[in-house]
Amino acid sequence: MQSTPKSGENFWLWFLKIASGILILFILAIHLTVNHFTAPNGLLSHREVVAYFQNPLVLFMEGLFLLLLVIHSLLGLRGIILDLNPPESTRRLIDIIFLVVGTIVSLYGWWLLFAVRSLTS
Amino acid sequence: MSKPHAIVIGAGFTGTAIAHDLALRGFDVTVVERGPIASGTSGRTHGLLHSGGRYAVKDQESAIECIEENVILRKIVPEVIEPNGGLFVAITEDDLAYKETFIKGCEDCGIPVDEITPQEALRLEPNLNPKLLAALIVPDGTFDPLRLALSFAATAKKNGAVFHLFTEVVDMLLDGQGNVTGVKVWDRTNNTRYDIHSDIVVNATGAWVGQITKMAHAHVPISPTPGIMVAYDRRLVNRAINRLNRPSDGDIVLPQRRLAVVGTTSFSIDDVDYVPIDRQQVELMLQRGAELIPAIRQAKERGVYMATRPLIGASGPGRSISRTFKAYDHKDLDNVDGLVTITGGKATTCRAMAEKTVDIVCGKLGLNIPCTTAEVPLASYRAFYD
Amino acid sequence: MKADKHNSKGFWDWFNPAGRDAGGWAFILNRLSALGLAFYLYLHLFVLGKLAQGPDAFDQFVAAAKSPLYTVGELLVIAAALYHGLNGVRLVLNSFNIGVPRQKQMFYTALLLTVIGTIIFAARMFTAS
Amino acid sequence: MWKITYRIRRQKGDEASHYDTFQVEVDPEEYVLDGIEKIWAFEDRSLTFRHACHHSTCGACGMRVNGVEKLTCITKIKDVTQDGGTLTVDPLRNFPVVSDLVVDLGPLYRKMEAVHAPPVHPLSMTPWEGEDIRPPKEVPTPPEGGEYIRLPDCLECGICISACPVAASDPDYLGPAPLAAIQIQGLEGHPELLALADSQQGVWRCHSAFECSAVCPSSVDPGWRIMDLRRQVTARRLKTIIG
Repeated sequence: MQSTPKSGENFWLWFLKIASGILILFILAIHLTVNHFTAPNGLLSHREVVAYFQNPLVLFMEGLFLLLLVIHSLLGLRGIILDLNPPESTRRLIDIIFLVVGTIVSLYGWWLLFAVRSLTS
Repeated sequence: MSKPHAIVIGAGFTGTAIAHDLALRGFDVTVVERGPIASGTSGRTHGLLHSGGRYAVKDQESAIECIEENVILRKIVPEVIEPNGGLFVAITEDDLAYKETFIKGCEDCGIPVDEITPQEALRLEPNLNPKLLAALIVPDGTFDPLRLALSFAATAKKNGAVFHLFTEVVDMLLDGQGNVTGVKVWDRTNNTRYDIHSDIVVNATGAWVGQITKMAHAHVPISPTPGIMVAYDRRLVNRAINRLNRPSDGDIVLPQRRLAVVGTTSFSIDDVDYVPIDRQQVELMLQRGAELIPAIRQAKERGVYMATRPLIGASGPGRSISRTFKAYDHKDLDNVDGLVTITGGKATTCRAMAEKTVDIVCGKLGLNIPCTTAEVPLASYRAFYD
Repeated sequence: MKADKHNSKGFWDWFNPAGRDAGGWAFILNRLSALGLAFYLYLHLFVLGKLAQGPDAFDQFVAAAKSPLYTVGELLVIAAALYHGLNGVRLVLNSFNIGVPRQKQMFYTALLLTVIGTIIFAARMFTAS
Repeated sequence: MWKITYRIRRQKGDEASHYDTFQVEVDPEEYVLDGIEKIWAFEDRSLTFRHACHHSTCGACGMRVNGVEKLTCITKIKDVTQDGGTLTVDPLRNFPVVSDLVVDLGPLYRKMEAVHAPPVHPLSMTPWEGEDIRPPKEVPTPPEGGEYIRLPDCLECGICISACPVAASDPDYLGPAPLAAIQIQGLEGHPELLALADSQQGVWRCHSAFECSAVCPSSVDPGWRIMDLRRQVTARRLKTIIG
């Protein structure tokens, strides 16, 4: 037992996980309402989806939603991996991989949002 | 001369205290114990750190040992002791009549004793029987049985002693003349058997000493005398509560963490390894305990256990046998060299028992090394697992 | 008295229900739903890539997704998300030391709401179109 | 008297573990540990198990009875089986097995030492639990002055660690009893405890299964204490940004 605490997970990361979780719940509520209740049969055709994204508010909301989901899922996965007590070096590697993956996925998602938005037919 | 090697059989209070003393005096120490630490009588003790008051009238030798050791243990191992003192409480006129004899006995033995009013006693211990007639304060205390033994063991280990737990002595190693030169053991953790040689073997197996001495064709006079204890699920008192009278059944109530423990009885048995619980005695503890602390009747039984005292001497009524201890050199007793047996005594006096035993060991080996255990603070019980 | 082999199955013990109380089940379900949802999230993003490939690719996919198998899968995601979210609320409250002595009741509530919510969604999805 | 079957997990040295069964006659009022001791005394002397005080003040006899962590010295046989029934006894989880039912509690003791868990403390420091018990309002003082000293509730029995799913995969996680010991001491004036609580092996690793509180034999309620510790750390950390 080392008496010096291991760094790597502290209050701020945990708080980010909790906060992103709560925000996801809010946005998910809107997302679900819009997808399954407002649109009569849900957003089921390409045309409908593209139309939906013309609203800048929607664009912002979905972009934020994506970011929060990526943060929450990667922090959660990281927590699960930490439960397996990986060596310090592995943990650092995972931190880097997750940072890279998170960035790429977020950029790809945002690019997708704008790409779809511009596909007006 | 290289370090003398001593084997200690038994890791109860006496065995661990002897290991600690031997290690301090420069011995190579090997402790063999057939179970875990303090799994016999030691673990199952009531946990009363005696002021000596209990024996101050009929057994003053034990009483004086107790008060001396009480002071020393408080100093060297404070982290396993609740040093809250004890009350001797008179409930009946008969109890009250015993008061002067008791105070006289305490004064004879050097035990500080103070009388307080029943009102004051009730302020200190609101759960006392409100009908109490008198209350005396003595420096009793309570201790955690396992951790007391662990503290001695941890300190011994720090000073080089080696502990073989779950390792049972199955026979003695004897030289041609019938003298003990070591032990044959069975390690129950991996089912292996091997020999350990030594300059001296110390038999500190308490109520089980007879099983060991038999292997060496030696003997000691002892009477295994069990008593029952019942734990209730509420901490009803903060100090040791004793009935102010001659020692009898169920006349002590002690706090232990969140519990109150009532004890005890005294009877004879044949098989020391398994003492079944007698529900009548459980009932008796409740009845007698409630005379001191009526709220025990509202508490729930949490645990019941038996502990077997190793009393010195041939069979007799348990309460009449002295609680003092005795160390035997089997050279003198049975003309068997290399074996020393210690038995009798109380948990409170375990350090003194060790001192006396190691004095004999040193004497036998022609060593003149003074005992320092009365001054050396013990290591944390947690260090045993380092 | 020393030994070094840790007496556990590590990873598998997370999901071992033996001797578990309500809170243990809450944990097992939370962890399973977490892993499931994380997998779904990245799969979902990949599938949505079809949006950028134009109307045909996407509409073809949506047509394929009308099969009952997809619906059941979607329902599973909804149930997992409901449970993970509702239990998440419980964990957030507990983490600020709110309602810890009633954590079991909170778990049962989360479970009940998940079941009700899933049934409502199932009814809508199977009766729709 | 009841006739019951004990099914006991055995393991010596490096060999694989297996179960041995023993038929025993017991008084249903007896405790599970009494039955194990009886098996050792009359059936199989090679059986190893930890025990000392036999009344739940030492914490030595923690085992799993029918899969659930129990102090066997206070678990009545009649509460966990019936006449003719079977009792399965396993060693604690998440500790190294020394032999049979004996585990090495060393890792726990070292963690308790690392968080300076006090071996004795004043009566007024008696922890209050959940929302039920508060510390005594008037703490009686002995005539010599000072305060009554008592042993803490936590027996360091390892039962909470055995039940914890996170401890199952991470031996370095501080775990319920040590985190509870931090909470009982409080963070005020203990920066080293704050650092340990707010670290990778600290409170954030808890995934709120509350199994520790479900099995704790001594009402320590570690799950509640870990949550309270989180609240305390959260308050402190948020205060630093508010100023």
